[in-house]
Amino acid sequence: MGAIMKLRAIDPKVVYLLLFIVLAVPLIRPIGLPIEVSMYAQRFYNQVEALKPGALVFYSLSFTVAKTVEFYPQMVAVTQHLVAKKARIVYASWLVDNPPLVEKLFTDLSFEKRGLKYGTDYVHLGFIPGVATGMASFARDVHKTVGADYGGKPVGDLPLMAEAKKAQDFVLLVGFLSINFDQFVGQIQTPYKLPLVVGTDGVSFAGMLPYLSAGQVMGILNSMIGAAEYEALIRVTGKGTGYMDAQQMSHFLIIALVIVGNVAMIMQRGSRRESR
Amino acid sequence: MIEAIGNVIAAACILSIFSYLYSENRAFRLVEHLFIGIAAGHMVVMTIFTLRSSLWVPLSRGSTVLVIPLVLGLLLYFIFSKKYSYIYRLSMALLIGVGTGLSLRAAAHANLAVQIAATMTPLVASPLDAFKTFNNILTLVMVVGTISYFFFHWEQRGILGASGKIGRYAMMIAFGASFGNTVMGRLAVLIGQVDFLLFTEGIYVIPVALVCFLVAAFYPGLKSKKPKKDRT
Amino acid sequence: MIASGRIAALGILVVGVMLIVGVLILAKKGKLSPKIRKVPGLTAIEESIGRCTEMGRPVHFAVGRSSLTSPNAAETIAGLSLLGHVAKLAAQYGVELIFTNQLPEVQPLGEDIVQQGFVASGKGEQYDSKNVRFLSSFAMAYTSGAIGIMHREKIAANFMLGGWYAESLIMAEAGFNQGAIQVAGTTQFAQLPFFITVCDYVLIGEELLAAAAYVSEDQVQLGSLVGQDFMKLIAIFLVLAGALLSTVGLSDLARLFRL
Amino acid sequence: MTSIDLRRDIAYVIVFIMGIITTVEYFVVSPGLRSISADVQSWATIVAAFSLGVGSINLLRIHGRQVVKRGQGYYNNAVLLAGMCMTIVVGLWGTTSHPTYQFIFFNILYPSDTAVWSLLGFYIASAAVRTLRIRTKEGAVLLVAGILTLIKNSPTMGVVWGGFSVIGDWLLSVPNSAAVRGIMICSAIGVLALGLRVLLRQERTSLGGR
Repeated sequence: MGAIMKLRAIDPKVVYLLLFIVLAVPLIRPIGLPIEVSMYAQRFYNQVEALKPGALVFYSLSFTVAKTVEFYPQMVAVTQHLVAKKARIVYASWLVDNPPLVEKLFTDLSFEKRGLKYGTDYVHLGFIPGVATGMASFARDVHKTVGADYGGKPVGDLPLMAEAKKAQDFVLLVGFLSINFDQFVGQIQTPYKLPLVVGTDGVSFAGMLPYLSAGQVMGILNSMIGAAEYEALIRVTGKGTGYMDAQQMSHFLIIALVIVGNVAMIMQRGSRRESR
Repeated sequence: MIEAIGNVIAAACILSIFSYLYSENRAFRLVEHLFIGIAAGHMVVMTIFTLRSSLWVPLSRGSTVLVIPLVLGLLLYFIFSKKYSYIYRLSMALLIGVGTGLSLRAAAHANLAVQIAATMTPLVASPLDAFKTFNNILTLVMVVGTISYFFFHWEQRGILGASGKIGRYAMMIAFGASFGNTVMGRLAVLIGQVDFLLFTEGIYVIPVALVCFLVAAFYPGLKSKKPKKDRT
Repeated sequence: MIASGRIAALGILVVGVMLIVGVLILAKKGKLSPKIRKVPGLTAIEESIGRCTEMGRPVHFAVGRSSLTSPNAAETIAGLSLLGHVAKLAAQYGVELIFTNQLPEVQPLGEDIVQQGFVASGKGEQYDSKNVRFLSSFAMAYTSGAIGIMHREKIAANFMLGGWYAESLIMAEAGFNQGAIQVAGTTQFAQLPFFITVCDYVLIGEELLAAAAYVSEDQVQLGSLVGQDFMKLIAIFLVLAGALLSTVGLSDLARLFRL
Repeated sequence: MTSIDLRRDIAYVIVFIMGIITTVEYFVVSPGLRSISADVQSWATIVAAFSLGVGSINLLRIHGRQVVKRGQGYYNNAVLLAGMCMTIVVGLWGTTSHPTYQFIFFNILYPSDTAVWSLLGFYIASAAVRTLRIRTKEGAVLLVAGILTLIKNSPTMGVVWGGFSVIGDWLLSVPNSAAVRGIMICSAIGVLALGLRVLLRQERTSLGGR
């Protein structure tokens, strides 16, 4: 009985410690808890899966640094899939915050070791200013809008860019967008009727659903869940799975502790009544 | 190299702040002050840039009306005068007036007209759907219940009392659901931080912090002299 | 010309203004004797200040993060009115009042209001400007500073009344760990669950906005609360009538509200 | 009514006029009024920006005094002042894209900011464990709703039983939105009355009156 009495008032410090452990363990060694893949992620996957080898994909980013946790695992999973499908990718960002993250993606996925050649298999254009106006002019004429790539090389010198001159040259738009999402749809997707798949954060997800039913967006990844779902689809255990495992384990911990606390409280009440 | 140093500093800041969970201590206090200082500097820089673009540049290009906010902004500093401190109220009056106006219009439109209109939907769902109809009726009852919880003047008895009680329960369900739903977003940020601590150079700070913590815990005499966790 | 889409809102505003102004006039003439129900959170304010006196520990007050230039300004104004009330009581009881602040535009007001509160209690000379502390307009820097102060100053009562956002739970937990009596209030729905579970007393939405009138014990201000009750009655009537009418196929009232 | 006190009355006249302009402009179509109101609002933002100076002076006074007095833990106050001055100097001379500024921003400001945010993760867990208790009927309702939404947000539980997400969604879309709407309507009524009390000079504390 004594132990249960103690459980009634669990020391918050114990809760903090347990939470830290429960978060850290799945991050170090992801468990891969089973998850139901949502229709949104499945549709995203189908678009990429249908790509023919050598397809030109436009991959752009627009979210603040603080959202990196929610976006980066999605980016890693999707890029792996694109590379496996032998797509040729043009990377760009609509926000100054994002280009360093694209460079990190190249090193984390060791593009060079995989034999991917810069200039023919992929290109990084860096930050394109102007949001809506920048997007519109990019869609009209890529070479006029972007003179040089992220490293400062003239765009004309890159063989891949010879084929990417306007929005219609791309077969798929992949966007990791939270802010500027509606501008992107308005300036690039809708005018040129290109298929668009989007990875986004938890806050923006609900707001994008109407675009999905309107057919402007073909698939959506929702925050960490989306990344974990995508990893399940491409059968990879990555950061998204680890994050989602950590998330779920902490949910289970909280639920378990709440139940234990209540059971202990009720039992104590009962024993008090008996002793009377 | 610079990135590694940055990561170590960042991890030290993070751990010092986390140490507040155990108890307020010197490491937390130091980072707290550093954080406030840098944040204050950052806000000053941002504010100066804002004032430059929204006040100084248009003023120098001939928008002379902007002399009014310039003067009102400077009048605020009369708060430091003992004799004329009331003058600052002229500037605050502008803010309070505008704030009240903005609140009034948002309350009347977004929070009253739109919300009342949203409740005025047919109760019976068409095509006939028992579950949707039930939901519609329940929503209406709960909205009315919640409103009647807030009566100040009339006593909460009879119908009003019963309705208010429904309102209380509706609010409790809502608070519970909202609580449960927020957990996910809050943990996401924490997961990002734990990930950072474990997978960057920041990991070297963890043992240092642990040693400091143990030293502080087992030699209470040192407690008042040494911080519990390493300093930045 | 009235802006389309805002006609119904204007109608509501006009009705509300007429009701409240009418009630205020009646109250001023002494023709209204409002009997206002007890709001536990508000009666608790004085009790907890009394407790601080016994323990010889300070009171902490904060108004949150709703800027005076935003549509949420009302809750900050309500919080500031309560700050005046608390300052008067603190001066009467001889308790140290610490006001921490994260809105720059509130800083001059805060200094003025606290000082006036002390003057009103006849203890103007005891006012110390170092207890009206601007910490940061960077939300989390403010929060770290506030929880640090709450711990170091060993506060015995914590009032968080105004516009609260993510920092609500951090500060409420810090206050709880200090063993302080906590009274919190906001109209921000997302934060109410945390206040409800962690704090001792909570002013939910309208209760916070009405609080200053309530504690003023001024018949005219209390009268306006009766006006608010009439408005709620109208709202209930409209909601019920609108739903029932559109159920039987008459959606005119609903359409009226979308004008 | 007491005798006219210009020091206060002018302020209240300003409050009234500004309040009326901002409110009325929203409801009527009048380009003239709209542009006046837009001006007034941007003035308010500018004046609010000036008030940061008042706050900064407060910071400098409190912490400067501690450093000069060599009060307990004065080095913390010194760190605060040094951090503040350094950031201002680097920010104004080298702009915010200066590498030093970026270093400070990304390695001190940003991690500290998210670290305080993360405290929420710990606190939300401990608050749930401590407060979600079946002490009263209302507490039980809150507990059940909380646990069910928590389960709803764990996709693995959805694999166990699909009903969890249905219940969770129902809780959020029916009772939750009904209560939110009720609270919103009442708060709006409260704002209306408070606003009028302020504009009509009934509630005076907020402008430093007695």
